[in-house]
Amino acid sequence: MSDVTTVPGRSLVEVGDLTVDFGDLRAVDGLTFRLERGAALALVGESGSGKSTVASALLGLHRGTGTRVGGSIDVAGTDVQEASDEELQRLRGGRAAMVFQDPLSSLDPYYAIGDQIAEVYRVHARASRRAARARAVEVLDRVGIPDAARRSRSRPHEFSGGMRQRALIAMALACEPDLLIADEPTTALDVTVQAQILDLLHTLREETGMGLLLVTHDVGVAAESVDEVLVMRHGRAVEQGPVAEVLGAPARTYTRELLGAVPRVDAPREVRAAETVGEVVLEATGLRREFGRGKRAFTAVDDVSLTIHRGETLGIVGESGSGKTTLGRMLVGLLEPTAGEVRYDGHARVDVDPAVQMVFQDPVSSLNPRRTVGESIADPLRARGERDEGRIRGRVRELLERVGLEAAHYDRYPHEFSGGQRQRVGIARALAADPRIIVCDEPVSALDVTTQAQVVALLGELQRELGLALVFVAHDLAVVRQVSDRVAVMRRGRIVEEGPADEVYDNPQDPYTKQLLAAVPVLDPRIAAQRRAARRELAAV
Amino acid sequence: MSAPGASGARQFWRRLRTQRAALVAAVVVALLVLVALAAPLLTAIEGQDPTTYHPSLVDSARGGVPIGSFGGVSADHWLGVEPQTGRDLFARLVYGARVSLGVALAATVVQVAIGVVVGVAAALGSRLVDQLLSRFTDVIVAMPLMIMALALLAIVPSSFPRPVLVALVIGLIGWGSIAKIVRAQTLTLKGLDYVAAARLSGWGTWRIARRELLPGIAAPVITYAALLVPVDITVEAALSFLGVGVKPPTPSWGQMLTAADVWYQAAPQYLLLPAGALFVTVLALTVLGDGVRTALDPRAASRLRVGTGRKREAKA
Amino acid sequence: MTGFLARRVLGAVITLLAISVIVYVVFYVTPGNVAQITCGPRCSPAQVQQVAGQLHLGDPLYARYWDFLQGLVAGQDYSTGTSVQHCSAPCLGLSYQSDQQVTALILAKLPVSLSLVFGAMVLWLILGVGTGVLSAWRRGRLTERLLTGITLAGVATPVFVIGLLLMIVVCGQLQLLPFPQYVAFTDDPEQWAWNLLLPWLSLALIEAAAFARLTRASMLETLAEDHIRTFRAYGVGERSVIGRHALRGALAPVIALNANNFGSAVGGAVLTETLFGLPGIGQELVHAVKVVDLPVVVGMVLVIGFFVVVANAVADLLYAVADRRVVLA
Amino acid sequence: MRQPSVIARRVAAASVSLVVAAGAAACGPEDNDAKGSGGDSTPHKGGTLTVLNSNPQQDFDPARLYTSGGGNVPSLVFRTLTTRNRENGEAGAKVVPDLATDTGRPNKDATVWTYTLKEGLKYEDGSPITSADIKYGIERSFAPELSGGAPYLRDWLVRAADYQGPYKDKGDTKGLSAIETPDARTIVFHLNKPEGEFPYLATQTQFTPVPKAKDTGTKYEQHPLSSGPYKVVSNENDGERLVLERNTHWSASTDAERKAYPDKIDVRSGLDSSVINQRLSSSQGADAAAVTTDTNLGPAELAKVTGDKELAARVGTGHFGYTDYIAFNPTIKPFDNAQVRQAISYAIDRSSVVNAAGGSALAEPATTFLPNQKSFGYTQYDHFPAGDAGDAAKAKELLKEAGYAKGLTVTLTHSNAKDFETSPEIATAIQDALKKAGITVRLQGLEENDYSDKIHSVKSEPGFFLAHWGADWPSGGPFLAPIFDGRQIVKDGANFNTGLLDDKSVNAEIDAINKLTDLDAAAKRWGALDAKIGERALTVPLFHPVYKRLVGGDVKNVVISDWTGVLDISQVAVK
Repeated sequence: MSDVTTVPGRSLVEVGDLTVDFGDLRAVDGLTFRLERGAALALVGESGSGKSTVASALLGLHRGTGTRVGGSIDVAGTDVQEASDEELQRLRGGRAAMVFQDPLSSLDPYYAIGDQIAEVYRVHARASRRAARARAVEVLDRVGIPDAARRSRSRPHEFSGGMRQRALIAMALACEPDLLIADEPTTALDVTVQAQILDLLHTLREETGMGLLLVTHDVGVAAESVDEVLVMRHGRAVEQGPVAEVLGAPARTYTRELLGAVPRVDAPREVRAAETVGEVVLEATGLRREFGRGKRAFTAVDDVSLTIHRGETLGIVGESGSGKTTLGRMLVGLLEPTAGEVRYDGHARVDVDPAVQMVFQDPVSSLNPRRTVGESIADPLRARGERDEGRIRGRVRELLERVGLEAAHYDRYPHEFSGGQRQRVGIARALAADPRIIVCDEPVSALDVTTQAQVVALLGELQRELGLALVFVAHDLAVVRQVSDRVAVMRRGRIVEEGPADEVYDNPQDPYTKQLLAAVPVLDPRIAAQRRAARRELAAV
Repeated sequence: MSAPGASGARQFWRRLRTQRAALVAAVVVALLVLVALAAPLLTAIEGQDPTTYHPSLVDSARGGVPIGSFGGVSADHWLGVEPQTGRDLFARLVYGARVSLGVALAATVVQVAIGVVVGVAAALGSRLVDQLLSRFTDVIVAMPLMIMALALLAIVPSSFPRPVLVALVIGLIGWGSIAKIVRAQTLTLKGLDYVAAARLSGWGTWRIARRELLPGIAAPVITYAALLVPVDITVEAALSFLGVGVKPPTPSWGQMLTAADVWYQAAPQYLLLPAGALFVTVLALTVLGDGVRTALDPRAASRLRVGTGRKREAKA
Repeated sequence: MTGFLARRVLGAVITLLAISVIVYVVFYVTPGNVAQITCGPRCSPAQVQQVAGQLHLGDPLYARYWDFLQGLVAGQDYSTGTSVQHCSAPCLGLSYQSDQQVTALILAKLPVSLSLVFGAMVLWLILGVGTGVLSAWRRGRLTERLLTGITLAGVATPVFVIGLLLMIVVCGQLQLLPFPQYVAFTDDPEQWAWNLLLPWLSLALIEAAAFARLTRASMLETLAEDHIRTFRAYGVGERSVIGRHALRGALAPVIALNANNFGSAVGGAVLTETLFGLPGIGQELVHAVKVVDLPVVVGMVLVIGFFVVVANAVADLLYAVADRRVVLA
Repeated sequence: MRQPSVIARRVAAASVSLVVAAGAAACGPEDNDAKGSGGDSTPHKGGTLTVLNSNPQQDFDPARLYTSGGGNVPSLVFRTLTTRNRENGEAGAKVVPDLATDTGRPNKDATVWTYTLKEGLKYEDGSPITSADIKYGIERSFAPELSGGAPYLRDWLVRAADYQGPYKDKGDTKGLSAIETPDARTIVFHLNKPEGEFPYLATQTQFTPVPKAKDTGTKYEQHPLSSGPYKVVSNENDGERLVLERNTHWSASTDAERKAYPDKIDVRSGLDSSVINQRLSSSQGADAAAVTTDTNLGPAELAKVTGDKELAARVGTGHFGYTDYIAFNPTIKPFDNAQVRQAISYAIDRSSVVNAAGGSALAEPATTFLPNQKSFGYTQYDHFPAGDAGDAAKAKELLKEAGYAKGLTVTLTHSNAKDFETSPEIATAIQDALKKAGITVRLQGLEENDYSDKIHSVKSEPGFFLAHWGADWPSGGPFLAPIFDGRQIVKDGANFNTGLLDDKSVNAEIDAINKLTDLDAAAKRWGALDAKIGERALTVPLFHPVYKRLVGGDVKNVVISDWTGVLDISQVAVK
């Protein structure tokens, strides 16, 4: 950490003793850092660490919102704290541009992408409408949008997620800024697309020499992209230094915990205590599901067959739109298959069955906000016909404790819990039905990495204890490897590869599986650089 | 996203309390309800009733304009008397509050009840049920409300209590939009994971609708209902204007307004009193409705801030 | 697109047929001896019988409805006493009271109602959306509270009070405008506008409030969206952010509400038409209801229903044009 | 008696039953003098007269109109055999010749009436008016397609009861055998009983000539062929806007009654009554030359006008033979008991009823059923004197005698139509007044159509309700006979004898008076008959409305007769 107040104008970004208060809440507390011209710094932290708040503060975006910002901020020679509104406007987009997390919602849905970029360009450069439009096409072409002139007339919804993020980056490039602030630029993207975007950022940085401030929760993403890293927690800096140092030999406990919790795609799963794979409990044959009618019909899941044995975990991995969630919902009976059947314990299943439960992705929407968690957990008991209040309460308390919560939490409401706790409640509810199979649909993707590890561990424990069969649906290859005995890789509604987890990961057969694995960011910056080079070669061929 | 119900009762009050305008409006509404309830008491204190004629207090030769200044204001008649009849205006105004508020509230209850049942049934029913109910809702929405009210009010025998009838008719023809809202909201909720979880628990549709969905649509319904009440008050007034509202001698504000609008020059207070009462009521109810919405929907809170003094919710 | 249109047309036809059935049933049970009203109060029982026979009032409900449908599809012949005339399809029948073709009656009244509603719509959009934008921009400040108060005053005052007061003050006391009296647009566009100004204003003042509130709410919602943050973060000025991006995003619900209100206002402007003596659909309809003139009521209600249905379809189209993400279904 | 337009109206004593009708002119001349002060009060030809009305001039077909004395606007286009005398006040209640040379020549027992047409009468197209056209005009009024007129022709003409008009019997060219046209200028009517008042009937528009060749049935109303000083130039939306211009083939020399000063008459309707009065009082632009034929000043406007001299000078006051009353159905308990009916008569508070009807300037308290005008044979009587505020003591006494010492609860039926004489306002005034006499009144407000059906049906007639009656012509005959003649009780249709009175002596007296062709003598006997019937307390007369109407600032020569009670358009000048 820097010990002196910085002289304005020398570095690209100089932040001294930054504090940000939202009312009573201090989001950023005494943060000091600097970013040199052409360098790249990552702010890494879990949710609530204040990293995005810092990014906004750099462009003075808190102005006029009632938020109090203290300390000094100097960006590309502009004193953000003291600057007039006009100066700030010149800074924003002109010398420092920002790329946001969700590229769909970050673009105006009503205007063509080229027009939006041109509009921004004209704010900063005296250019005619026509010239601005030409510039938009130029930068779109620069970020790798094919047929840029034509595509510049498209609206955001006509672009894919990756293209939209490229477009946002193009907007940032339009005025040739000195600094690019990227706030979780790849979080909403699939892993293969993420790799492409990160590569693009890297290339652009090499070519234009602009500085990059990357805000991310994903240590792997940081490892791939920056020179220096600043780990944040609760609004304070935990550790700061060159990326290889911090990630390779963390000095602080928190950093170590953080790194330890990150699942690794290259690490083989720990050997199980007992290989208790038993009889087939669920069998799906020729599952197919179509949505829509007529011309707009599309097949989400196409001819998928699976078997799940007692006590084993089947991982289903795939990118967005691969049909994995639809498959999961068909397995539990929430969706009718268009064709094929699901056999449970040897007989065809008609409707939902309490013995097949589900743990949902979104811990917010999976619990009724108006009912106490105890009541939600008690649902399967009551539905089964249990009337004895004492017994119900007793069982629910038992379950709460089993998933690592307190028995006294019975009467609390979901909003009083954190995301990880809510996911535990969801697990307890599934357990209340005495299930034999639990389908987990992205159970940890909304959670911070440390919480993620705890929930994954809990699921593993429960499986061993109760002999449950688990179906683990996720997009995160590393997590899936961590938990699964067998893995099925899905693409466009079909299973392209299936087999024991280590086999699939270490020796992928299908080209798609290979591509997926190659895109996963790794924690070692040197390996990351090699892999980037390899990807570039692959693309060049 | 979704609003807290029972769990958020405390939060609801806390959020409502922070809005000064809504609080003032709530106090005004409470006062109005109190006045309406206490109408017999208040008129007893004044020593008048809303139906007794006082021919001696109006100037028969001049069309029955009240004798005396400010429309015949006196110690006996606090707000003066009605032209032509000499009936006490204060008494008519407070009794009118009963009818106007009562009819509007009852009509709103009917609208909400039908709207919720139709909306939920359409959202949860089969494709056919949904099609039928949605089409029916379209039909109701496409019918001219006033015209159907005119026709319906003419059909029902006059022995049927009129205020109840007016409330029923307004309710029966005005539920279309609420049904649409409820249907949309139910469809949204239906897609939420906790409803799926309830299904997996083994509950049936009815139980899920009652336990999981109804509380979820309560917030938008309450909000919409709060804004419907003032609309229904003006509908009652409009029906009176067309001659099919509540019948004399029962006073209602709409009826008073209708009778009074020609008196704007000869006896201005006769028009200003019901107009003012209606204005204050509608204003208070609308502001309160906005406040309720803000308090029920925290997301709306950030965009629909009424007044100042609210802290912006922390967002990290 | 063709599919959308086909579905919409089919839906509209079903809706309108359902409306006509409801109207037939409701008016079948409405009290009032139609033949006696048509014939005159001093008509003898024999004369009333003759009139009833002429109007087919004795036929059962389904037969009368069937006749109505036939007229709609194939037209119908009728006698004036001295000659036989043809009412060509779609024939909505003849008024019991005036013996005029309902279609002719509608064609005569419709321009008045449409003039009133179209003009008022322009005004309420300007007033409502303008107020909404201003109060979203100036939220929390005095301007906003003032504007909120004014628009609420619009909601809280019945049209017959606003209209009458406007007329007294503007036409009676200040004598700025003549007392409104409908002049056809085709006769004299200038007089048409001057005469309709007050009715437009009265109707618009009532409706503007809803639009102001909606625009404001939806502007604030849009202003909280991510893409607004993007443009702010790129130094785009507040004027452009609000006027170009936030307003555009906020327009969709406004379009929907406008369609809804336009449709219902065609028939719902009864009070305004009555007050200003504009011979429009609403006024005629109220009259027809009172004299139980079933063919006129059915015809007019169908026209109003038609406008509601069309307005909603147009809104959906506009919606899709404004926001190409929307799929027409 | 034609029902009022059913459009809800806002001014308390809005226009009355007849299409043009209403009002009478006790103080007409005074008003004229007051207006003369500004300058030249002599009327001149020219200009455009605007008529601002609330009700459209619907059914502008002489067969369909129900008028008293030929109506106001219709009388500009339709000439009839006889017409009303266009003079102020009482003189205006007389019948005078119009197309005919005299008011009719009766045979000895007044069952045959002969008329001779003036010479040189022409339609707007220049073709001559013949007696056959008058016969045809009457015949077509019998067609069910053209219903709407008064019932007298059907009741009085021989063999007319089942006649269905000329459209039905296309083969039969003779038509109504009761009417003979021996030559083109003579027309003879054969009646089935003596009717001394036939000249009055001949003022109605059914006596307008209609040439058979020009008859277009129900479409005739679009452009009826004019025989009067004005012809129809345009008729928009079924009489909503009617523009009349001079008929050049009309000659003042054949028409002593119509002055026809303005060149053009523009009738606009569908206006709100308060707007009409506001416009007339502002009197700007074309409104300065405007009048109304159907909208009275309401009480609120009256309160304003009386304080303004300029406005007050522009108010015309008129009386039209009209009575608002309470009707009893003596077949329903407790109204079968005459003492109960009398008690209610005593208890009535006419001052509050009059106030509810608009105050003393708009309503005069009535104790007689006949209107208080000489032509009706008005004879003052007050059999159950209630004073101004009602005699509650006397009423209680009578109730006690009738066995209702502890009070009585009755239901008063009225129409829900706003601001009409049978309206809720009047009903509540009665409710309030009867309370003092220990009578609890429940109000039963019915929608207009329902009300009209119920009170005019022998089967469903309520026991105690509000009613009103107006004159078809200013005489006691059409005022008393439909209400009290036992032979006019209609069992299966619209019945107006609501008291269901069928008394031989009353019936005989009605027949006897009808034989008289001396109308003054007849009037006296109508008055006596009214006083006699009044003793039975079958009705409680409440008030006679007074009509006050504004005219624009440039309007001259306002003539208001006791026949119509409103200014006569044919006399008005705007230059």
